[in-house]
Amino acid sequence: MKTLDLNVTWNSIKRSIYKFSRNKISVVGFFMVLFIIIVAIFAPYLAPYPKHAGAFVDFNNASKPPSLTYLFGTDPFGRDILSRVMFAFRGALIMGLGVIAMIVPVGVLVGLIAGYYSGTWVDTVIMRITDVFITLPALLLALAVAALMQRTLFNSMMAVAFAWWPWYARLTYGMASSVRNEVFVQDAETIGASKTHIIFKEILPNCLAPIFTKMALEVGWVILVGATLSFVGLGEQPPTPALGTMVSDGAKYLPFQWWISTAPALAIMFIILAFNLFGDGIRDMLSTEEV
Amino acid sequence: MSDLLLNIKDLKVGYKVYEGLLRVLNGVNIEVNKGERIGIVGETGSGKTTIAKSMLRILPKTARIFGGEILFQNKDVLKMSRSELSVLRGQGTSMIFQDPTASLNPVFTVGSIISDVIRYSRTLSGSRIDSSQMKETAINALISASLPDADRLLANYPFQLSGGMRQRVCIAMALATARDLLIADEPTTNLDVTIQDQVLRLIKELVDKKDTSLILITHSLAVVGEMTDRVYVMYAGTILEQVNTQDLFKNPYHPYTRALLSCIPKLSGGGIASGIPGQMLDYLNPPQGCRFSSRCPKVMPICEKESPPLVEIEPGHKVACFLFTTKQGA
Amino acid sequence: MYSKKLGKFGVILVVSLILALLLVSCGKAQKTSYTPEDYIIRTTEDWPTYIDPAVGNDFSDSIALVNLYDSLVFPTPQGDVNPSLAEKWDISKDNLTYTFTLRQGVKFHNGDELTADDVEFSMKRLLTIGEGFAYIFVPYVQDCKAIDKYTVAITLKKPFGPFIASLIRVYILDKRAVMEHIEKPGSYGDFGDYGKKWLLTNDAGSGPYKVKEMNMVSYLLAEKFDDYWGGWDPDAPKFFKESATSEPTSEYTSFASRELEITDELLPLETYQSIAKLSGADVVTFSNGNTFSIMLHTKKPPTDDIHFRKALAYSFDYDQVVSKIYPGALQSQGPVASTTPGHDPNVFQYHQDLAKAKLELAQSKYADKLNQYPVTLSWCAEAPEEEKVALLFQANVAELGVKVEITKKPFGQMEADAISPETTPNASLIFVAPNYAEAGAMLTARYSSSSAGTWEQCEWLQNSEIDHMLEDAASTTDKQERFKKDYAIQEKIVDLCPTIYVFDQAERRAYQSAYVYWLPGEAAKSGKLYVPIMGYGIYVHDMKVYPEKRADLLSKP
Amino acid sequence: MSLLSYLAKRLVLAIGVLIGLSILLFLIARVLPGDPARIALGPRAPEYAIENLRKQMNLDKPLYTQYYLWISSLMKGDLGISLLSRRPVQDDIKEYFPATFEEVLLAAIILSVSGISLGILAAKYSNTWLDGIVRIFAYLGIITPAFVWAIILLLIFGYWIPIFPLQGRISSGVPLPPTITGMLTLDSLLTGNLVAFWDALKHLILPSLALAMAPMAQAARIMRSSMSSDLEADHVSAMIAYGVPQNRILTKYLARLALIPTISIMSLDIASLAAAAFVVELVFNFPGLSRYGMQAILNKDLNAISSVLLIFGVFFTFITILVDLIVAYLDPRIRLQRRSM
Repeated sequence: MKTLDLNVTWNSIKRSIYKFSRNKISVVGFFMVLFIIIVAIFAPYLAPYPKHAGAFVDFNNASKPPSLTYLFGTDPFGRDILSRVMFAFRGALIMGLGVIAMIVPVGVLVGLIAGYYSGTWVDTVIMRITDVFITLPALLLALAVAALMQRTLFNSMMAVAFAWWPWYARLTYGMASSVRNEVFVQDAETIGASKTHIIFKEILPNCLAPIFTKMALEVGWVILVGATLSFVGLGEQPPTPALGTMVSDGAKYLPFQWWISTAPALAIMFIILAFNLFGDGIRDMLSTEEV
Repeated sequence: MSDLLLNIKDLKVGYKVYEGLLRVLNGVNIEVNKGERIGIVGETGSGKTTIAKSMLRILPKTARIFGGEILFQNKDVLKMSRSELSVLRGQGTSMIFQDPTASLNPVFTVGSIISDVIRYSRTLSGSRIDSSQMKETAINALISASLPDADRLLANYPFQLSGGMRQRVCIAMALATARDLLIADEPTTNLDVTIQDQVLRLIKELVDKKDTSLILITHSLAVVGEMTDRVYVMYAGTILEQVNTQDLFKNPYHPYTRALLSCIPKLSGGGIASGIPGQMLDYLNPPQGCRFSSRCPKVMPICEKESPPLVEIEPGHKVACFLFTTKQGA
Repeated sequence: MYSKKLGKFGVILVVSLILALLLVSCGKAQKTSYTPEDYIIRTTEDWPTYIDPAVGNDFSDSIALVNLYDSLVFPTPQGDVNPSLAEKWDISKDNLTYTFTLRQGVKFHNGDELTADDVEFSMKRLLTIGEGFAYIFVPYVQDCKAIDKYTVAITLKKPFGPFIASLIRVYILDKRAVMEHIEKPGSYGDFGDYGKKWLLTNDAGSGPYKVKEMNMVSYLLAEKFDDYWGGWDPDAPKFFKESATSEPTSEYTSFASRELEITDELLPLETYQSIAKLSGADVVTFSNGNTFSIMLHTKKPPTDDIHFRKALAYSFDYDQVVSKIYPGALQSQGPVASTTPGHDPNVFQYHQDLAKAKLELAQSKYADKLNQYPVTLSWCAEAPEEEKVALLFQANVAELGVKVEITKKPFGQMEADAISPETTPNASLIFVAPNYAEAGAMLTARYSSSSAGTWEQCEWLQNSEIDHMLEDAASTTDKQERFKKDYAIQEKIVDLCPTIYVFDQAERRAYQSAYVYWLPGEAAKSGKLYVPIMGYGIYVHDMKVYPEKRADLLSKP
Repeated sequence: MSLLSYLAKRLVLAIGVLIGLSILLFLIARVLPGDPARIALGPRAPEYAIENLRKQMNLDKPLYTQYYLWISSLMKGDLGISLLSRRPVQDDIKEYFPATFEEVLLAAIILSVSGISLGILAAKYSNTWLDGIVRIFAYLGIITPAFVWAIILLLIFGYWIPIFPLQGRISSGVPLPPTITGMLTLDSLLTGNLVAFWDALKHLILPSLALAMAPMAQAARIMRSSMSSDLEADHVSAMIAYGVPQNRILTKYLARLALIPTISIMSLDIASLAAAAFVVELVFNFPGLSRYGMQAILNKDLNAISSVLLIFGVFFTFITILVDLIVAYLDPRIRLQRRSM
């Protein structure tokens, strides 16, 4: 699996890129993701009315339908929806990537330990704990936890992370516990390699592929859950734009001011789509299936 | 000639892969007469299975047929309509696969699989068949494949049977749907050595009884020796020699065939290549010349330039090698 | 290698899927004649609703209570009261004893006759449980005794001027019915749970309507009480349904499909405007004595600094609110609605003036460290329009460099936060309704130390001087005297600027004027002054409904 | 080991997990700031009443005692008082669970039936327009949040083609069936009250549909992919070689195989259904347990929160076991090998 021969690695990279690009759709996904990231980072420069994402109201331009001045129209506060959606990408991205960044280390570490000690009481205890978390769908647990905390983006991220980490623990555990019995691990042990060496140098590298795949595939879901939280008002608080909040607020003005909730709803779908396609690509790329 | 059953003319098949097109079959010619048993010998990867699958049009999606024709009873299989195909598969030809485990759907009982097979083969000949008959026919089919207490077997799932039994089930089904030609693709490779013989003998006697032609695909010359009348020696998707079985052992011409024979003592089911220096060629960019040239002990300059035609040297004995064609290189 | 044309199987499947949908969509029961269920008034309010007279005290509770129960007196739209269960009453010289003579032959929903015992029981129950409107009476009421079957005496600890007016909030329960359903053990000793559990979903009243179904999460369905002592108009509604308010979209659609007679007052302006376009629908606004204000926490930095508070008050753009967000409303002048008796017409009124605001801010002790002291603000999730005010406020004070952190909260949550000074935010957007039509009601509820820790006072003013003035005023029985004192209080409070007084609510509701007769609606349309006190706007007994006209509306596209 | 003892083992494990869940939920609920008793009785309640309630709710005792008392009264079926409805939580649950249950049930039916058939269709006509449509639908389904579906349906069937009611479980005026199971549709069927049945069903359709959309798409996708991945398996080529028509192979042999992964994933989907219901019931103002739970969450109604989540925990645990049994039924390798073990 792990090799240092440069041109082999270079080859494998080329190969991976081919695997990824073989499916044109995932290439599209890649560019969509890229687009989202760029918009999020440069929102202040790209957005037509950056001010509208902050403390700003202009009731004289409230609820204007899409026009050249306001491409996606304005909301009941007279704020440009396009600009707000662009800024909302930030929250969405932070949610998606942030949560993944929080849970993967935790989940993977726990999984590794459980996997290393598979068959012992450590394994049992850890895995039962994850079972407990998993009996409830992540969204439910996240809702409950988020409700207890101050309503901020970070807290809702914490809530999602709290509900989500066990899935990584289980995935890693699955891999680790099987790798653990591989010959090369046994050997490493017999020649007296340290626990940490075995866990991180021997086992971990062989678990990475599925973990990365899962990460890539799940960013979208995390964002979805985040959007749901903010839909019920448990996320980022106004005036900072959050897509879920924008949809739920906009929904009040349907069907007449349809544009208020349409744009953010489409934005959510766009983001999730982007990350799904991208994730599929990553999956193909890391799959061991021969081409 | 009237008794010619199958005639494969200049068949070219390749596989699409990441690096490009694997040109596997490079103009293969095979003839099978009614009731004749021929063998196709070659190392694993020489394209034997590809030939078999092309004959039934069950090649994987990545396969590309870019030339030649497969005349079965003078009809080109490659041009057949759906209905013609189903007749071909349901009644004319059938095939026994390498791996009996993989070739039986794991979640259905032997009974339901085999009776489906029989039902459709019957409906082709227009004869409806009711369940009681069906059971009977199924049981008979199994018994004919000399399987013990067949009626209990019907209720079993494939994974409850031994490898040998699975292969027998497959054989039973294959014969139930093959009147004219049976293709056996390394039917014994995945079986326990002890029962390989039984299975082979079973195939042989069944074929004889029903006077069905047989194409036996294998890498083992021993098997060919005892099972077939005529042999095609294949290397890297080309036929190098075509000869009656007796002559094969008496006076083989082609250096490759010789090499094969020289390995027989070492031969033990496994790959022949072990005995021959050099390795299988790369199908991506095969040499324009003779495909064996890279490994040929007697290689000549011309061999790298042109690919030798298959010429009849003695009656019924064809060889594709410049050593024996009149056209000698300087 | 597979067939490319769509075979039987596929077609059948697709078709059957479509069929399945159609099947469900049809099967609508067609109406020929009108069943009693067609004579119904449906309205929505924020939820939950408590129909226990000793528990409920908010807008939706009051609507239910006034229709299910009777009180000794009944409020007039002009802010007076008429006799109701009490035919007449005498007040002792010392203004401490009130003796009521009850109307005879009033029947409870279960047929029992309403007697003095029930009044005594109801008052005592209210005081003991101490929830709901009890806080109005706890400080004053000494005792309540049945003298004979139809006479009851209430004695006060100290004079309470608006006592009669306040009695509209004492709803009379059937003692027998309640005692039958008490559960022991409960928090109230011999009285067990005082029937609290039973009264959550049942009523023991004598009002024009009786509970048919009470679903705690979504609706109250009440049925006409035929033996109502007040008598009935032939066209009066036979049913009354109060449901939890929901997505404005579905509010609109159910109104458009005439499955909602009177909307709630919480919809976004845009929705009212689109409803107004429907045929046979009218959107009316009428003052109801409620005020909407931004309550400033006077004990929590930075709003504990009076100059800071004044700076906020000066920076706020009141005109935007009354012109754009709540058109039809009037900017408030002090804590009391201008339509409420006892409102001080001369009290100071803030207007946006950034210059003054900056001056005030400069004097405040937070002037130079605004960033360390953001202003936390909560608004009520059930009233979507409040968000506009919140954001306007945020934008306005941003010009001073003051940062505002806005949080949307369900009303229940705001109530909970109001309980302690720590959890109360710097600023809270809240509608307050006077519980009876007098300035005193509003002032006490809003600023007496006793009300600190309730959602009605997120200011935590706790000013003993004001407490005294309030008590003094309350105990003054002469109306004019009392009002003078109320004026003084209003001046004093506005001077402390604990609150940004935004506007006197113009209660906006849409109703099916084509087939529903509804007094406040008619009054509003004819421009008459009509101030229904909290809950009494939806007094179904006085409404009329005409199913055939509804049918007409539905029949035409 | 027989299927029964396997089931027994699963149940024991499940109970263990549920106990763990109860602890987790108890802790979550107790992290709440603020004094529940005070919140319960309202700000103006006299101090003594509050003291009483605090005692009633055991808030004066240390955490572990509280947990012990909570769990033991929970065993007795007493889940404590809801701060929101101000009555025992179990009463609320009795009232609202059936609603959510029938809603989720309908959703599950919709999603499995149409999801699987769509998957088969897509595989059967792979790379035709039909496959294309199914694929697009699948993607739409997956990327569209349940609450967006809810709103879309609200618009389509509530506003443009108003054929479905948008609120509640049953229209006023429709005679209610007697409560047998609490599920209006079932009860009205049992009592032969067709009017009520139609009405209740129509109230269910939209919420259930909104719930079913995403997982339906998911199921279709898995079904299709696992079927087409098997297309080139030896046993398929074999069946073809033996002259069995492709339709037959597809709809019988492949479908059966593909059902196994699809259904085992469906258990997760059904769990996610009830989670999505938390938002959907809010949109449709559907008086179900999820809406109750959502309000509990938004209003920090601690007893209600922990009870509702616990109920759902139990619900999902048993769904998973049920699904495992179905899979075992579909897959003889699991079923029989277990027996032979």
